[in-house]
Amino acid sequence: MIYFILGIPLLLAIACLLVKKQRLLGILNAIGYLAVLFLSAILLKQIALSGVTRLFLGFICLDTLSAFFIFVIAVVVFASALYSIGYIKKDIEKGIISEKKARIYYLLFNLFCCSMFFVPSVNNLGMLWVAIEMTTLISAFLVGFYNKKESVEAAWKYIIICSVGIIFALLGTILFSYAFSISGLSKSLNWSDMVPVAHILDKNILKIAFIFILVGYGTKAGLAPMHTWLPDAHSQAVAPISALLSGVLLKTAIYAILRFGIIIIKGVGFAYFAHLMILLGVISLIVSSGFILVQKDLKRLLAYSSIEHIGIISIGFGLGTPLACAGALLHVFNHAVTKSFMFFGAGNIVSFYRKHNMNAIKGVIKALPFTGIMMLLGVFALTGFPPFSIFISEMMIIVAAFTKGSYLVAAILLLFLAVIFGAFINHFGKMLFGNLPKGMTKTSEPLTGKLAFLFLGLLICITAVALVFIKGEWIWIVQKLFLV
Amino acid sequence: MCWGLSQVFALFWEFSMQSIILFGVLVSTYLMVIAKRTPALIRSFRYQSFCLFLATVIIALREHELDLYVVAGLLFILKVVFIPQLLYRTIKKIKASEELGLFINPQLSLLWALGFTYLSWVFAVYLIGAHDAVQVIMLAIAFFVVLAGIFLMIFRMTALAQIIGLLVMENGIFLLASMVSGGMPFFVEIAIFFDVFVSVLIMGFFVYKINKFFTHIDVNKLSRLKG
Amino acid sequence: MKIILILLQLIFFIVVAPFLSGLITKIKNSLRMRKGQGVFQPYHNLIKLFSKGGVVSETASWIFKVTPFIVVSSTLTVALLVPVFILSSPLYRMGDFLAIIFIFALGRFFLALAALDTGSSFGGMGSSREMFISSLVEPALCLVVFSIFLQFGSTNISVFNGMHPVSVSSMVGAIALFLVAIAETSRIPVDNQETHLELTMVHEAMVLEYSGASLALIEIASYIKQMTWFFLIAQIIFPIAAPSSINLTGLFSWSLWYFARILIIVIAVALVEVSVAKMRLFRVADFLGFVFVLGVIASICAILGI
Amino acid sequence: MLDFLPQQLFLFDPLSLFFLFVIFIVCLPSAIYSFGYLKGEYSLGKIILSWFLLVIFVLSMAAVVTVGNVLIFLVAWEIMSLVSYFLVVFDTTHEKSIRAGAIYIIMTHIGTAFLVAAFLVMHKYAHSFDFMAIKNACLTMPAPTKDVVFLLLLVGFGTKAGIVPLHIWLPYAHPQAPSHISSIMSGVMIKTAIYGIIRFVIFLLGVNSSWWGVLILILAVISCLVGVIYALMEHDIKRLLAYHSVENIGIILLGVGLAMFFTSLGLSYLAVFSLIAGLYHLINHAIFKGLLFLCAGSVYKATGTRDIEKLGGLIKTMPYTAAYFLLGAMAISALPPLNGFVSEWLTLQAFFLGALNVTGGVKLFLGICAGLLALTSGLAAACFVKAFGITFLAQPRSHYAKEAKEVSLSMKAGMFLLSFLTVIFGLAAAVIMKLLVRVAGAAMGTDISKMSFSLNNFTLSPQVGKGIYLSVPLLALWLIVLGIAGFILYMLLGRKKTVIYKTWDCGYYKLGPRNEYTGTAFSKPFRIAFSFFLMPYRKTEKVRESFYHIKSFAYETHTTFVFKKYIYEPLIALVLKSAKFMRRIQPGSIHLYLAYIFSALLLLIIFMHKF
Repeated sequence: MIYFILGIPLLLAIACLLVKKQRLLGILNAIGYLAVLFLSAILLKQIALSGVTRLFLGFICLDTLSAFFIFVIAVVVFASALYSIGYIKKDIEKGIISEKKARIYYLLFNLFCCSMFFVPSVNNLGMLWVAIEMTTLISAFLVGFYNKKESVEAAWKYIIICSVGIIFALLGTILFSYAFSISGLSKSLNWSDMVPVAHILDKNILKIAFIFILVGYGTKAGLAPMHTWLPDAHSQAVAPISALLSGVLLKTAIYAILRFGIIIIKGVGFAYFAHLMILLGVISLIVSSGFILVQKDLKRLLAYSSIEHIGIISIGFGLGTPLACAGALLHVFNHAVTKSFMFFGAGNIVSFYRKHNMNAIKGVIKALPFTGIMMLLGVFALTGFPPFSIFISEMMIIVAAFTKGSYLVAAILLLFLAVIFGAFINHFGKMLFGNLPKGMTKTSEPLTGKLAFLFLGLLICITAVALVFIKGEWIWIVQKLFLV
Repeated sequence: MCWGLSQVFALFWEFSMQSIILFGVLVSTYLMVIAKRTPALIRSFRYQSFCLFLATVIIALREHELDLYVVAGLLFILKVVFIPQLLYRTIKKIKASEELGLFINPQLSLLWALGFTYLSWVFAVYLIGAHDAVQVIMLAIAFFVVLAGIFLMIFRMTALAQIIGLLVMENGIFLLASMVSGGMPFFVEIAIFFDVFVSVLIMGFFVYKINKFFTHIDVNKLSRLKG
Repeated sequence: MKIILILLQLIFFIVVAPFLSGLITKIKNSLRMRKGQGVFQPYHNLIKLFSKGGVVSETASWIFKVTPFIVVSSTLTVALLVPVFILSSPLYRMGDFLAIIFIFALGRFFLALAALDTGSSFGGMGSSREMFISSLVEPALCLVVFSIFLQFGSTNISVFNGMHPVSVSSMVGAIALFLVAIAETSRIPVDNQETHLELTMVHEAMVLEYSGASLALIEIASYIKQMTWFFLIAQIIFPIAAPSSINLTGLFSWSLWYFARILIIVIAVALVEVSVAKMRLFRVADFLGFVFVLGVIASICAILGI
Repeated sequence: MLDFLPQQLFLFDPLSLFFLFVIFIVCLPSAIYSFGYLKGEYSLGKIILSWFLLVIFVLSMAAVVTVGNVLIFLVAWEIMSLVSYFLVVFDTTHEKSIRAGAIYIIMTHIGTAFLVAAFLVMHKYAHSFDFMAIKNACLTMPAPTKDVVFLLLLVGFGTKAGIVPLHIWLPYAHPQAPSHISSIMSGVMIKTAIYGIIRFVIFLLGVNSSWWGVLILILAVISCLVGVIYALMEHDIKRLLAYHSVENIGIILLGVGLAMFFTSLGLSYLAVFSLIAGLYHLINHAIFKGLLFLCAGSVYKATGTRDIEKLGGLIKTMPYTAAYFLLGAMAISALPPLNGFVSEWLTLQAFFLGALNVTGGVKLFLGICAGLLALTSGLAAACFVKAFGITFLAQPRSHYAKEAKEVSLSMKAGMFLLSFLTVIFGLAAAVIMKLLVRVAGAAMGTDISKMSFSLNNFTLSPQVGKGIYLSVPLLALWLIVLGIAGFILYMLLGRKKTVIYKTWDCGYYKLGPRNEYTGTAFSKPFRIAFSFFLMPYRKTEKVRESFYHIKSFAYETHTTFVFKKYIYEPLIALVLKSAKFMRRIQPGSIHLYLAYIFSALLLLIIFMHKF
């Protein structure tokens, strides 16, 4: 199962070298990732039932958490593969990129996805680090894909800042292994070996190590104040890649943090983990809200909202009651889906108006009716309105905050969510409605793009309904992950 | 008797060697911190990497592990030979000024470096306690190298300086890994090397691009994306 | 029996009301050392108006035409709520003092509309000012009613009819009510019935476009309104019991006092009219504010039970 | 734990049914009306869309008043807000409606945030989201917590209801929606907030201290006055009506607040009576405000403008609409024998009877509240004399009004239904009271078997033994009889001949529309009398030809919106300012960014032991 999930992207990557026609490539991609999606769904089901499974002489180790993250990645990757077809075609028609460049795009796309799939599946924390660094290196090209001053700058910032962060993470990892080795156990970096013995490891070293981890992977996850690369990269990347970046790349970093977090919770105790996570989460929430309020660039706006949601997620994990963690995990999924949904929309809008500046964008609903309507719904979904799914996960987190008695956090959450909502309505109201600028006319949108929208939109709505029923299982899974 | 002597001698030799090597690392790092021009920086980076190589070899001799030899070899090839060469070539290619572009002048940088040294010393002591002096020294120097790397990245303007800073940090971590936990698992080690290699290539590529689009590699001037 | 009483009361109001108005004018004139018109002048006016044909503005709509009837009916309805002959009004279950406020408002509402209907700027001015004054009258009136209610525990007029001790609060309340009546019956210092100078007129400006029989109806209505107010005030400050003895003298003395108290109020109105000058419109606001304060004082007295 | 699947999904009690009824009687006529209204305004697709939204809107409101679980309530509540937002921005091309929609949805969302907080505090004690569980838990809730929850709920629902100073969204949002939607929003949607207050504060939380009621009374009085005064100044007819919604919400809340006050004093009889008064005014307001908005919509459809200064003389071209509007205006100005009169009378009586049963200064407080209520109704009457007179009477002031046509049948039908109800709810007061007693009893959870507020089916009598009666049918009868009597008098005595002639013009021979009194002129006395609050200012501009001769003279007068200017705008400015300041931390220098990371790391390590 997992072999296929890791293999298919590689095969597709190889295909990119062989196949000449980019259109065919796109379709191949879509089909391949559809398969991956199914496989990952089955995998999730299996793992959820069977528990931890080791494969390939313990190199790969899957538990429910990793299976879940694989599933999330699969969903978003499929959607953006679908979306890429139409998008790249449009770019080629507009003469922004050449056929050859398109093939490079698909090659990088697949490598990127492959590396992301590796992150949750490897067992060795060192390899985890390598995989995440790989995602950075590959996606750097995709960020700098359009050879413009801005995109090169963004790519540079992205690669440098993330590498530095990641190096701290490596330092942390080494400290972990050090703690592991001085505790007199055989040398190993597998989390599956570390978790059981976490309680006998040296607390001080663990604490410091976790700070390194948090700062390191936090940089990658876009937690303030290490978030600075994020808006640049997201705003400059190719639209489907922006979706991937903020949809799942950040989540892989979160996954890494969780992996160490579990060890910390068992080794040092919960409070330490909780306080750090909540602190960073709250900072991210506040900072992002400030930037969202006065943002002028559409894609940057969405990027900052990703920071906000990452903040919410980390607050959720920080609260740490089963409910909160369940909420946070759901939020990982919901945000991945919704945000990539929004980025697709943003991609369409930007490629139609040829500019990011929101003041110059008017009357989207008139110009691109489908995208416009979708975006309108998407805004409310993203800002946590029922009946969309984010509402439920946010609700879970807030409820958990209240029941846990941490009113301050809850108040901050409510306040800043309201502020951010206001900002979003303000920005998007001006963009979506109103009359078209002069000399622009209604245009058609590629079918595949629409399909991608519908797929995600469906997920947004279905999850909301499905959660109503499977919530119990969620809690159960979370308990299996954190509390046992 | 004489057997005992040889043992003692060996031990002494090893430790002194090790401390000498560590001293070399320290010195080369200081050289980097006060370097004003890119070639000087690269040169001292080469020294540092070479010291690391020696250190690894010693550990390999002590532990008699094959993969450590391999690691040492890779280290030599990559960081002592290949990467510095690559960086030299880049400088020549892009014909940018060899100035590093200092935010703070060497004297001040030196002070910072001293501060960092102390910091890392304190940190090391905190981490493993003062009972094992050699360990503490190693740890302290490793941390110091990392700090020096981030220092370079923050306080030097050009893109190349940042690449080197990154590599320095990596060196520091390598030192840490090899000293503290007797090196990573082998394949991780390899993977990391590969990773470093790739990242340097990519960064080099982007340095070219920056030079192409901005006609300089002063990343401090890259501030079109803000807010 | 009841229906006869009602008819009697209606006729009584319709017949007597103009007389009171004439009386006031007469008294005013004699106070001003003038000969002036006779007491029955209002009747002559009414007859004249009825006998004249009417002129209706071409811009006017049906609102203009129905208004006189609505005004008359509203005032007469109020008249029916006031006990006159016997100590409880024939229709005491129809409404109470609070209802009276709203019923008067009905007539006023339509009068104001009719004034706007003709499209003359006089009408607009009149209705604007009228609504302004009346909207400020209402709270004062409401508070007066409140003070009365606190004394008698009911807003039904028939309850505080009949003999009752005159407390401080009822005196203050009566004064307040008197001032309200002055405002409501458009008399000096709030308004002036005798002028047709556009700067000062309020009520007259509203009815400026009316003529003939419809004007007559409106006149009657205003007479009746005024009389109603007098009776209400009289009830509060000059309570009167049922005639003690049915013999002639007793009945005579009773009815003497019965009308005398109305007369007193009439004289008071006349005195006020001759002794003060008309206010500017925006001073009226202060005036009615003062009445409101009087109402508050009355309530406070009632709360203190004095 | 969080339960999405509640044990008790619905809660049907008389209160819910009452509100369902309110929703029904307003939404049905509006739906009928919309057939005619939408035709020609929008394309077919948009019309269908609007009907679709309308259905969801109505369903969500129905859900809000019937669900028995806080979370479901929240969901329904948010869906309601969402759909109404879509309906507000229905004319997507108008800048104004987009702005209005933004203000509306943001305000309501902030309100919702408060609601969420309140609900979750309740949930913390109840460990469940079901109403009944919460009700039980609230019995044991400590008093300070109750106070906090009450305040949160008040802000939350108050935002939706539009109590001053949370009302600012209302005059923007209501006029921008299509008229049948405005009538539903103003007639019903804001009432759901009242439902929320009754359901959550009175029914679930339980009133435990008397300052709650007093606070609500004070807010309500302020809302009444502010609403009506702003309405007087307004000359956009739909905004005028929207401000009147603020006023009437105030009157409704007077009833509710009194009910809470009396409950805390243990005067259950009076509590029920006041709540009835409130509920009665609620349904009345739903009816006549719905009617008025529909009429305003007809005027807008017929003339294409909402500015009453441009209208006039419509009573001749659109007699039906005029008649319906007149009925609505009479009802809202509390003129007998229509429904508004009854409920205001009841509210006043509630104040009076209450004053008998409390002691000392509170008596006076209640009395003054009653006085201010009377002032409000007086001002409302003035305002509607203006609204009706300027819009429908005299000569047309512009071409908009000249070529107006009477509206289509379905619109007339919609208006007719509601105007019919205004009359019925006036005349059948006693009967309706009998029904409302049950509702109020259920809401307060008091035993109402011995309570009766009416003598028979025609006569109201708030409290037995006080001899206070009001018989609306009798009143109506006598009004009609005496009117006819007057007519007979007129016929008998008067000469029949009446001449139709020009309005008297003091010899100024060309009296035209420009000589008529305008709405602004009409409200001038009020503007001056309340200038301390309205802070009016004028802009004049003369264009002189020579020193002596002025070619043209422009004069406009405005009033300052106190709350907007002194509360909201500074607040928003502050937020944006701080956000802009925050923006500076990201100037685009990669070195700085790296420094951030490094310093974050150092700080965390230094303060490690704090965590």
